[in-house]
Amino acid sequence: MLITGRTLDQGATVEEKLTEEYFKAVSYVELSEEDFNALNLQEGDRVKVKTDFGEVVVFAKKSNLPKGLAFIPMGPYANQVIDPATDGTGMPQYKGVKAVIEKTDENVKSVKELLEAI
Amino acid sequence: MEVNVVCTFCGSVCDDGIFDTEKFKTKRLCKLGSSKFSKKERIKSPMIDGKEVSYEEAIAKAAEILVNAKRPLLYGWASTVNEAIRLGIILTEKVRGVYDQCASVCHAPSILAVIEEGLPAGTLGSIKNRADVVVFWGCNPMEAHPRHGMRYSISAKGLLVKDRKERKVIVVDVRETRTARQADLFVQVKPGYDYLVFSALRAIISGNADVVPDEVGGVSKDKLIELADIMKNAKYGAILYGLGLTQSRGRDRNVENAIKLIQLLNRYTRWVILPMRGHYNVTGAGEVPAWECGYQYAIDFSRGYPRFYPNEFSAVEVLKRGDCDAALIIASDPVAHFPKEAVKKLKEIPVIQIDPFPNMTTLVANVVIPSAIYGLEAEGTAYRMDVIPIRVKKIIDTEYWSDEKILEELLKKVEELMG
Amino acid sequence: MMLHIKNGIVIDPKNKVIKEKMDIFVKDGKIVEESEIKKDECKVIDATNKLVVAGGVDMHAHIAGSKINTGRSMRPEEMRPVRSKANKFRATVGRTLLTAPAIGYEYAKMGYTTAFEAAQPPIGALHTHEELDSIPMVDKAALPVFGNWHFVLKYVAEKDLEKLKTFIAWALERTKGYGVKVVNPGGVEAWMYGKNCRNLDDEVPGFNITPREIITSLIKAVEELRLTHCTHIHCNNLGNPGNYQTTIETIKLASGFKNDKRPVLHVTHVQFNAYAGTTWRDAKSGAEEIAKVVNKMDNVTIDMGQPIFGTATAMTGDAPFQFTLHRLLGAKWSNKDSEVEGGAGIVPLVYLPKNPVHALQWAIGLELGLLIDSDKVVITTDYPNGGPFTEYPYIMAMLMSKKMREKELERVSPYVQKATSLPAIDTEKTLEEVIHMTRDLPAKILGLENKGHLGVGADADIAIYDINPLEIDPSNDYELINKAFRRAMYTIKGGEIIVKDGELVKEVWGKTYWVDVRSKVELEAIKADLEDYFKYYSVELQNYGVEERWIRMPERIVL
Amino acid sequence: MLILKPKVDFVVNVEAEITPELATKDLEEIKKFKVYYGKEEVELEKLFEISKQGNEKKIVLEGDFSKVKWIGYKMEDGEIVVKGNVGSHCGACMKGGKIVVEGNADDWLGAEMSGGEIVVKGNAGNLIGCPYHGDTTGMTGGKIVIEGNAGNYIGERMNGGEIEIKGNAGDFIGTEMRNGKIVIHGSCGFVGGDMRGGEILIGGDFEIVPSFKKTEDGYVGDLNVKGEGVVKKLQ
Repeated sequence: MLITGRTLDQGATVEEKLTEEYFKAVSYVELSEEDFNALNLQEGDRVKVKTDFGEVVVFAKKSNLPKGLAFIPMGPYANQVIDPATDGTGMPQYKGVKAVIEKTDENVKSVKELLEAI
Repeated sequence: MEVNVVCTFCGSVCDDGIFDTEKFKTKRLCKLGSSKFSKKERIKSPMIDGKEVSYEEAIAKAAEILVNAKRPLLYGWASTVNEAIRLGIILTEKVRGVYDQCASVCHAPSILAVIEEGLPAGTLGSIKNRADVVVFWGCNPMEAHPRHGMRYSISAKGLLVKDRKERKVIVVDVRETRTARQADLFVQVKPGYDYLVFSALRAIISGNADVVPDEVGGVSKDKLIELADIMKNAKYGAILYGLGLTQSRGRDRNVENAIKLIQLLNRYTRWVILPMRGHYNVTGAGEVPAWECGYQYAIDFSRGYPRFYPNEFSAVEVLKRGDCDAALIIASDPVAHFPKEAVKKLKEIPVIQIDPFPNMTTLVANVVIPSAIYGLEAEGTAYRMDVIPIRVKKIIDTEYWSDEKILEELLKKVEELMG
Repeated sequence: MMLHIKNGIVIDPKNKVIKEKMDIFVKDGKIVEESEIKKDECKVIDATNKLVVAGGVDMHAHIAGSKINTGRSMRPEEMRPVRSKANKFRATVGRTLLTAPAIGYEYAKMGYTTAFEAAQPPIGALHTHEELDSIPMVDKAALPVFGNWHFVLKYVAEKDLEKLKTFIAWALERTKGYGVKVVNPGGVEAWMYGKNCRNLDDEVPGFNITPREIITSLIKAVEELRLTHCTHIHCNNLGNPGNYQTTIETIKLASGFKNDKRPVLHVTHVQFNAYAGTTWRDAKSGAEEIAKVVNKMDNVTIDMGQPIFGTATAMTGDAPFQFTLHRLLGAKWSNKDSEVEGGAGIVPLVYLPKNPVHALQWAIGLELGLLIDSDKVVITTDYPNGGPFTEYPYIMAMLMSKKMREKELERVSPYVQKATSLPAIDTEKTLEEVIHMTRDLPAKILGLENKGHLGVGADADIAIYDINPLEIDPSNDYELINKAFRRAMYTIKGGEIIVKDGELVKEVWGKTYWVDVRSKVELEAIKADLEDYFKYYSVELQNYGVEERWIRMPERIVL
Repeated sequence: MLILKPKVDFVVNVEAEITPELATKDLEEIKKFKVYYGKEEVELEKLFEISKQGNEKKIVLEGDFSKVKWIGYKMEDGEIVVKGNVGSHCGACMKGGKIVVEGNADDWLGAEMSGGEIVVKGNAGNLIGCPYHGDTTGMTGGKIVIEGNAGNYIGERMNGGEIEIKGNAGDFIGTEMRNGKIVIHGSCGFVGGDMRGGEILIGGDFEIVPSFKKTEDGYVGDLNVKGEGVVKKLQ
């Protein structure tokens, strides 16, 4: 289950979206220690996050999340895979999407590359 | 020289900051606030298709795009001041477009819930002075509103509740956030099950605990009863909730159910509820249109009068449904924050951007109009998350035009073109 | 611009002009002597055999600020009816709750040119002014609420009248407010503990004082400051059967005070505070008893708070009452606890003619309007609590015609027959009385010397209606009256024609009045208290309040 | 009978409040019927090919109408057949007659409807038979049948009539429902929040709010509003 949200670093760089700092602040996924280990990951490894709505390559990070939950900071990477349906409210479902996460050798795209690919 | 600064980052709108005009540095503000007032890369000049032009030329081109569109979308507004927002509404009405604001991907479900049940709220000052129980539900102020806890909620020193020791802090969330680590009680809910948890709490409080199953939304019945007891025994309680409720399964209904819980609790004691709004003036981006044209967001003027249908006139839906043929984006970055289906449409249509900083929307904009930074280079009125008006200040001079001036000129140009 | 309004039939009660054929001259926004104008440069308005009066003055309506705006936000169903599409003027929507432009336009169409926001939450003062600044056509002002503000409670408890006066002066300047409004004194503070103060002698939690002491102290302070407007009170115990006695006790608190320019106490929307009985099952009208007391006193005025059948939205600073209403109706409810200043609540409602309670409320409003002397009662609906202000013409017509009332009584619940005296009242107010009740009386209570009349020097706020006062018989021609006052033939604001034949012709922006009495006090006296107590605020003292330059057209009244 | 076909690819959505009544009008009058195309108010013939066969109170919409909204708004009788998909608010505030959508329907299908029948052969969106924002009552009569799946918010504040969904549905079925019947053959999410009365029958899996009382053949509630609504398994 994938959720997205604000973080301090994302907020502090949100007015500098074309910088390296912003890239670092939003291009990762947090996983529970258990899931992280199960995927045989090292800090800095890349993973591909796949949902019914798209896929995106991001860096993997270990965190204190409960098993089965993953978190990507709000931003362009998260938006590749969230559920765009607003179910009549106008609000897409940014939190709570079923996702499959696997280790990958593919590169993490830059913010600009991400936009070009849409 | 050190002067008072009102922070224009998050919905807390801290007004006790200090800005050193020589060192270009702030004191007292949090990491988000100090980054707001630090030197950053700016959009250098107005641009049309990447070519630098004058303000007048860019505005003329923008007016032409808006007037020629069948249904332009005018979106953003959360990080600008009320004076600019008001002009934005008048402009949208003139060009018969769609007005929508950042709440539509943030707290719009809260607005829908208020339509259903109202909002039994209090100002942050009333929470600071009176709340002996504070529940953070689906929000993480330690990261999103870093000074909130100190100034208004967790450790604020109030009139009746003197400090942290006299206040019980509860966090309800799907994960153990930084805020959860500060709490006296952390209740972990299974993602997407807040709605059921509220119904269960209401049942317990109103004396129907017997029908509540042993576990609801990943929370044990014992824990629910404990939470219900704390709530019922509070002198003055507050639920502060965030995107954990509005952006996940249940959305507006989560908030509506929370409000119904508050209504019930007020039969026994005093409780209030307040959304933790994100941008410094996302509240104004809803309040101003409410008095100018009756609704807070997702407003269509194509028939010459305002109509409100969030399922089709919120920006994400307008874009996904292909229901606009031009867009003006002000003080926000939908290209970074919208789902990719919506971004795709923005890449296809003429886009006008008004913003102090280059961002992902700049990359797709045909007309780019740089603006002054409110709170630093321009003044105006903003509403804190509890709808308290606070005047944000102009501290230093700038060559950049303010949003208010840009929109004033744009409105004039549009009126000229429309005859 | 100069105007010559020719051959109209003028009713100008303040200047004792009753149905006289006379010409009115306007120059630079003021009413002037004939000699002041140049006839050849003058625009002539032919008002032959038409009623010419001063522009209407609404002294109590909720037209701007966080309450009405929350009302709008929570009631899209109220905003859906379309009044006008965007053209030269703004698009306007709303059934009874209106957008800000619609408020200005509707007042203007009705020949009203001044409107006061009757409850401004002090910390939200800037919001109120922003909305007032978005209301075109009329002059306006706001009354900040004082009755539960901790500074007031503290100075009342300390019996420090000087500091109370100083605080009022400080607060009026900071809020750019016009006068002292009191809402359920002490009761809203009690609401912070889930309680209320329903009687004048209930204790206010935390302060060891009573509503009686708060009201008396505020009247004293306002009179010593000689404020333009008198103390303006929304009584304790509002909305509860049996409350008329609290209202009478409150009215009597004005005894002993004297002001030769205006009353010393204005009791607002009295209809909501005029119920006898013990529950809604046996509720009756208390209007007669209240009328007797008001008529006997020479220093108290009231306004009606007349309910209008149809939708309405209750919005008051009386937060505990709003919660009671929410529970009574099972309707949605917004609440606003405001720092250490007070609170408010908002609940939608609908008045149905066949509902006995609603019919009772409707009848009580009219009883008050009929039984109280015409120079002591002002026409209001307490917009939008009793309904839309756009129905003032209906109220005017009803007060003037027993026939119309009899007809209306046929469609309301028969409960009013036994619970009120309305069916038995024969009084029919005259045209000049209702003009007085909507023009110079509210202007006098507010202390607006240049409003509500047509004497030389008055503001050129003028309404011309398509009726001939010399011929019309309001008792029988009530339909004509009801129609004519809805659509002014002309509305002139500050010397400019803004409405012609009931349609808008020009958008203008009025002034915002505020009262500055700082010269009568030493602000230094409360400086330490302010600094000390502001630690319980969530904003800095230095950032509290409204500067004049943030307001579109501020008009400071210096006392 | 009146047949309409889109002439152009719509740049933005079209709002066409057409009812079968239109089919009985003179062809010239039909051509001049006003619809909204973005900010422009245009004549029907500018956007649609129009043909008329006889005076039957029936409209057939051929082609893609997924960007055309408010079809059959407030209709009282007659029939509308949509050969493809249809946009939002189809059959909203409908009082009588019949609408058949052979493709998919968008949001607000049959919102606040009080009579008549709507059949959707494909899927339907959200807010089926719901009240518009702020209104206190949703569907009060008539019948809506969805042969495919449906989205969130079905029959909110419903006070009569019937909604039948042959496939699956989303969350919030019969929220604050007071009367009427909802049948879902497949599975759905949250059911019955603040339900006061009426009946909901579900064939597949669902999640009942925890404030319902379990009975022999289902659930009764919502106790949070002292409700007596019934939610049970479709037999």
